[in-house]
Amino acid sequence: MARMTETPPAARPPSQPDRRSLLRTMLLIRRFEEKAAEMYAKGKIHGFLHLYIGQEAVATGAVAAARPDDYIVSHYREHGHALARGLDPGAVMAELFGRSGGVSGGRGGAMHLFDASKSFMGGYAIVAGHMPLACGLGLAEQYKGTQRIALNFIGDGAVNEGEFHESLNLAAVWKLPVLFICENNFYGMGTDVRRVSAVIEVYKRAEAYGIHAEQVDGMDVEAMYEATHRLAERVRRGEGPVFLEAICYRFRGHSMSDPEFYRHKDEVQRWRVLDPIEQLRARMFDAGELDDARFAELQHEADAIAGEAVRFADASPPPEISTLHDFVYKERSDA
Amino acid sequence: MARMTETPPAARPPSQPDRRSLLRTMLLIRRFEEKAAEMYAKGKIHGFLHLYIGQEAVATGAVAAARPDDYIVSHYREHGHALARGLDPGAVMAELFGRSGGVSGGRGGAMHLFDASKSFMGGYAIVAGHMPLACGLGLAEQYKGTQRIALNFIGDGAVNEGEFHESLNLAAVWKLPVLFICENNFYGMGTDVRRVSAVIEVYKRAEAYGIHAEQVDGMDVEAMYEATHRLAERVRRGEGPVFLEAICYRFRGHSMSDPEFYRHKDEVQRWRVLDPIEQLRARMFDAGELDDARFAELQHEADAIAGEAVRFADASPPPEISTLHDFVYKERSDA
Amino acid sequence: MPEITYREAIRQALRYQLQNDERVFLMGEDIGAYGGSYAVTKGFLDEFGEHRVKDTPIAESVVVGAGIGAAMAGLKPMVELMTINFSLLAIDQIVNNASKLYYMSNGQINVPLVIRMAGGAGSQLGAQHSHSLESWYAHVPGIKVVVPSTPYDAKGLLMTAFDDENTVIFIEHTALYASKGEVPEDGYRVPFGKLQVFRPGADVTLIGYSGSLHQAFRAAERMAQEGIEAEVLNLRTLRPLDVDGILASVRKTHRAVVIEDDWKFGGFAGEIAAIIQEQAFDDLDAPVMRCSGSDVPMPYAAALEQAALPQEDGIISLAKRIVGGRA
Amino acid sequence: MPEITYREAIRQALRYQLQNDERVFLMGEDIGAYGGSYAVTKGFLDEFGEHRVKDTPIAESVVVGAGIGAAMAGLKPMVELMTINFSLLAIDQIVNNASKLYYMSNGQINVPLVIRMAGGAGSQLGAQHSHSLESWYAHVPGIKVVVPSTPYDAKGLLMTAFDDENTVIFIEHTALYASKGEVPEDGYRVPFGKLQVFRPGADVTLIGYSGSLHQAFRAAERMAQEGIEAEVLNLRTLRPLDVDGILASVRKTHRAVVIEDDWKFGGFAGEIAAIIQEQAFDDLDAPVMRCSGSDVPMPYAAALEQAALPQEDGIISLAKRIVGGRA
Ligand SMILES: Cc1ncc(C[n+]2csc(CCOP(=O)(O)OP(=O)(O)O)c2C)c(N)n1
Ligand SMILES: Cc1ncc(C[n+]2csc(CCOP(=O)(O)OP(=O)(O)O)c2C)c(N)n1
Ligand SMILES: [Mg+2]
Ligand SMILES: [Mg+2]
Repeated sequence: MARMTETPPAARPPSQPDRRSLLRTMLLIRRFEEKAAEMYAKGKIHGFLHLYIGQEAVATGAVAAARPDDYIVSHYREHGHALARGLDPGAVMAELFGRSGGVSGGRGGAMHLFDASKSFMGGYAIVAGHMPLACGLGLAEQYKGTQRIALNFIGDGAVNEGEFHESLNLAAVWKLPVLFICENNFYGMGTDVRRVSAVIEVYKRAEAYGIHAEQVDGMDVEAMYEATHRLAERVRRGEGPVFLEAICYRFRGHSMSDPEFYRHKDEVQRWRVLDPIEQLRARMFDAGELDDARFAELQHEADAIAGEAVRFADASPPPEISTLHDFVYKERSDA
Repeated sequence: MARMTETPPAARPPSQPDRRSLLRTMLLIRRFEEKAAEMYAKGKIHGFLHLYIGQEAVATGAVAAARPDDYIVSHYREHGHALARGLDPGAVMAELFGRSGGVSGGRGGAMHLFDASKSFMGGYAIVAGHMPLACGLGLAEQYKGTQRIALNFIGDGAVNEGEFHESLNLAAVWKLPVLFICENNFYGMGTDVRRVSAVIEVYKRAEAYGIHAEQVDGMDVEAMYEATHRLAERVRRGEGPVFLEAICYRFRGHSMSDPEFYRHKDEVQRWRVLDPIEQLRARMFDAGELDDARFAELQHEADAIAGEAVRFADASPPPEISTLHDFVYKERSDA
Repeated sequence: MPEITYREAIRQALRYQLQNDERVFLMGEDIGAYGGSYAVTKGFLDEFGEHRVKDTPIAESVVVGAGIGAAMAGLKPMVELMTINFSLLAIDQIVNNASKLYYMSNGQINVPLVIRMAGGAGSQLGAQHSHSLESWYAHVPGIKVVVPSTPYDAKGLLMTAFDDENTVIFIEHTALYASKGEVPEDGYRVPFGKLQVFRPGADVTLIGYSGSLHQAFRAAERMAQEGIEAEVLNLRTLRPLDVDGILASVRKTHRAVVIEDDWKFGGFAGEIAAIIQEQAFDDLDAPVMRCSGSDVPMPYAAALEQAALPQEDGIISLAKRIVGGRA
Repeated sequence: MPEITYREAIRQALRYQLQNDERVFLMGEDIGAYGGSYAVTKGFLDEFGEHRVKDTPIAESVVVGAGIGAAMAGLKPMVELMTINFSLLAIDQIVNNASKLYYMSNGQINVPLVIRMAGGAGSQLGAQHSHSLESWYAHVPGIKVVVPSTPYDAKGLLMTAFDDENTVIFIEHTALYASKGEVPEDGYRVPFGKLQVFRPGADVTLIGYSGSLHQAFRAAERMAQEGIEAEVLNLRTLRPLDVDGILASVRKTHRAVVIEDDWKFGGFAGEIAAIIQEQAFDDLDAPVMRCSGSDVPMPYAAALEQAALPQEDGIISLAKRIVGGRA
């Protein structure tokens, strides 16, 4: 009979985060996104581009605290999660450019980054439409009896979709190993969460399914790390899904074409004070773990990687037209 | 400018129910459904037939307590709601037979009874798919500034559908005048609610949206009346939607083709003791409001109406084939 | 070869898969304790246990989506959607995820998922429960659409569906579950994209699938009594479609009628007609005709419903019209 | 007559309706505070207030369903679904409720609802955001499908949509919002089911709608330089479809090419081809050709995306093939 293949368990992340590494990742995401914005303005990137600037702590802390083979299933604002998972920045940028060297060969685009070899199971553009997939990935690992879990990133806008409800209920009833992480940045496009959600503490909505739920400061990367580490282990123990609401804020518009009529500059300013990179930097300064020179060096490093990513992307050829019909159907290898 | 038309407010139901009238309605529903089952066995009715036997108190109490122009939006197990609202039994039976004299002209069938003149806005066959419509009807009345509300009957199986979630959230956020009545008969087809719902007290799921929710004994028609009367007025006052969970039980299979593998005869027997008709009968006997002779008379009356309904249905001609293409599109009357 | 029902043929394929491939599991509404709304999975819960046979909440979107996710992780799930009507609630998952993942991921992730559902009309289930939307699914690149019309096809095509590396929409016909036919006991396969010449003939090609195949066949037998020999094609799969097989028949008969339960306007028969005239224009002696369902929501009343569905008489009169003076 | 954009034309119709009919209100995701994802309703919230312009949660099914319910109660709601891609999440409401209520209720209840959505591809939005599924909606009896291609049509057809007693699926093209044309200031109507001869010609009929009309027109202009005069038809509505108008043109030119962004297999062009050969077989000198989108999920990369969409060169080469030795 056809049997399932086993994979060895992945390394466990340490219970205490490596601050330097967190800082490095956040700086990379920030710099990468700034570059992406520049490239969009230059006409190198088209379509919708949703920047992660401001929310770096969420992806960085959460992904670092997960095991490297835990699945990640993200939405369209997924560059941060991809970089945090260690996808090659050049290949990510090349995807934004729509080039053959992109993580999805240029076929996916900014909203559809994939790297199955790193268990990065994709960015998805239908709000909440990826939640059922995360349930299914979790179900598969439960079925196989492995230790792998799925991390499912969603926005606050997703919580009113039917699929949110169906997914949370199924995950709860079947005790699926899924850690839902809701990045509550207070807006779904231009819509304030308070105007469209009956209950605005998002984590309380998960509690309604009997799911263990917590809220965390998503501007604090170490808090994100701690919460994710602890909750991921809980999920791994088979106690069912967990829901983590990360309070955060996007400093830029919803996408590059957002006129931002719906919020005041002041509000953005107030949140900028909580910049996650700045918070960690200050903490490391205070603890004597970092100084100006070393910080400048890290910044320079991020700069260099982002710059290199752009160069790589620019040099990468567009996909051949002759490949248009490739990958519509998969042929059986053993047939 | 095109203006909305006003309708005079409908009569208010009394705060105390008329027991005799409730009993009469329940007996009619019971007898009607028994006749329908007979007619199904005789091949007069086809398709899916979902009997309401056992649940009579829910429709009877709720509909009697509502105003006659409050909308009713029901699922496919809607014969009881239709009869309670006063739809002509003959026309309802004719619909089950698929005859031109049916409430929907024979085009709708058992799952799609309609009588717009009585604000009976239909039975629907897609689980939870009618909830958004109830929200919309409520929205329209809120928009027009009337006192009308919508009563939306759903089953326990509907609570895990995405549309349940979307509807409850929208109703809560917009404070829509909708009274959701969930007939929790413990099974969605053959699936025990406990096996598929994360939280099994259905009314608690509504509370998660900040909606006022209660549970009521759906086998007790007076309790149903009281709860609906009180809650409908609350909804009418503009305080937002309310959710009422009616605990009840269906004595027959899900539909006529249900082999009932999933439940024990004993369980059905235990519930039969709580027969809603028997409960009210006993209460009225105790209070000296009814005796054997009068009860027999009422039974006979129900019998006669059900029998007459069958005769009417049988005599009603099938719709003309030439009408096949009627009512696909409505033409403008004033164009 | 034993004669079994279409229902039993499907059961055999499912049981074979459950017994022979531990990556296979089934999930769906009422497939366990209830035994399946069309009794296809009756007894499976007892035989294979909850691990392999999962009753789900009534929540089509997450049920299909979880099937997709499990397939992404290397399993071979079979999701039963009860009926095609409810698939509308999961259609975003099918169209946006199942059909596109292999392409969007540049070939990294595929979705070997089998989605079974019962379609068709004719049992007075009313407008919301009588859809034949196979044309919609057949329109979507990245998925395959299978429409068995006999017990033999049902088992053999379902076996092939489990071999496939892509998502397969497997549409059974409610009116066929009790129909009987010879079915081998082993795990044979019926390939996708190869039609069957169900009845040879030289005068006109009748193209059917699922329920409509049998109407086409009965119409052909009746016409034979009048000396018109119709060739009846059983499509088996709509996507991939055996275009060569269709053209070969039409090149012989020079005439075709396509029969389907679905609404005519924008239905699959139109696609077949378009292809035939596009690729075999000079071989056609008459237009390709369509004997489809009427363009109305399905009425409940028996007589109206029958009037809304294609019937043998209609097939015959269309066929005769294009066969010309012959009859 | 003033020249305004397609976007502005739609705005004018909506504003006209809001000003002149108090039964009309708008609801949808981000139509208020954000101003509409394609800026169609910009400023409306301020102008008409929350009573008339409602921002909704991201919950397509209840948004459409609530629109249906409100229409059942005698109002005239306009639901904006942002894009056709998200309509998949509301498709059950459209197919099972909006399209069937009038029929199922035996004419007691109708659903005068306008559902607007942006469709089409070409701006590198990727596979999940680039659908052209108008053929699906056109397949459903009980609803109407409108596909404006010019500012004049956009306003006039939208005005007519609000007059209609049935649900109208109004599909705008993302690539056309900024296109300009002359539009009267009054509340004129463009009727449903009457195509426009956009460019007269006698050699071949090019059939387009929405975005593809403009490709057809440009192709026609290029062909004219080579002496081939193509007649270009602007369909305006797919359901009702102006079959007579199409046949009249084909009876003159004896040849047709249908152009659409959508996937070819099972797309709307197939229906048109099927109808033409069915009803005008003897008038055709060549098969009806289809210049449709490629049968692939829409790729993101610019060059691939363009290759997946119909192009003028493709139209011209198909047209020339059937016009024959002429070029
Ligand atoms: C089903 C669906 N409806 C609407 C959209 C359009 N849309 C794209 S992003 C978005 C807002 C989502 O907000 P949120 O979930 O809070 O995520 P954020 O953008 O804040 O990260 C909307 C409405 C969509 N992509 N999918
Ligand atoms: C969306 C959808 N999925 C599945 C079905 C099939 N189905 C019909 S009734 C039913 C069970 C519903 O149970 P419940 O809501 O508890 O109502 P009850 O039958 O107990 O009155 C199911 C699954 C359906 N009609 N619609
Ligand atoms: Mg947000
Ligand atoms: Mg129930």
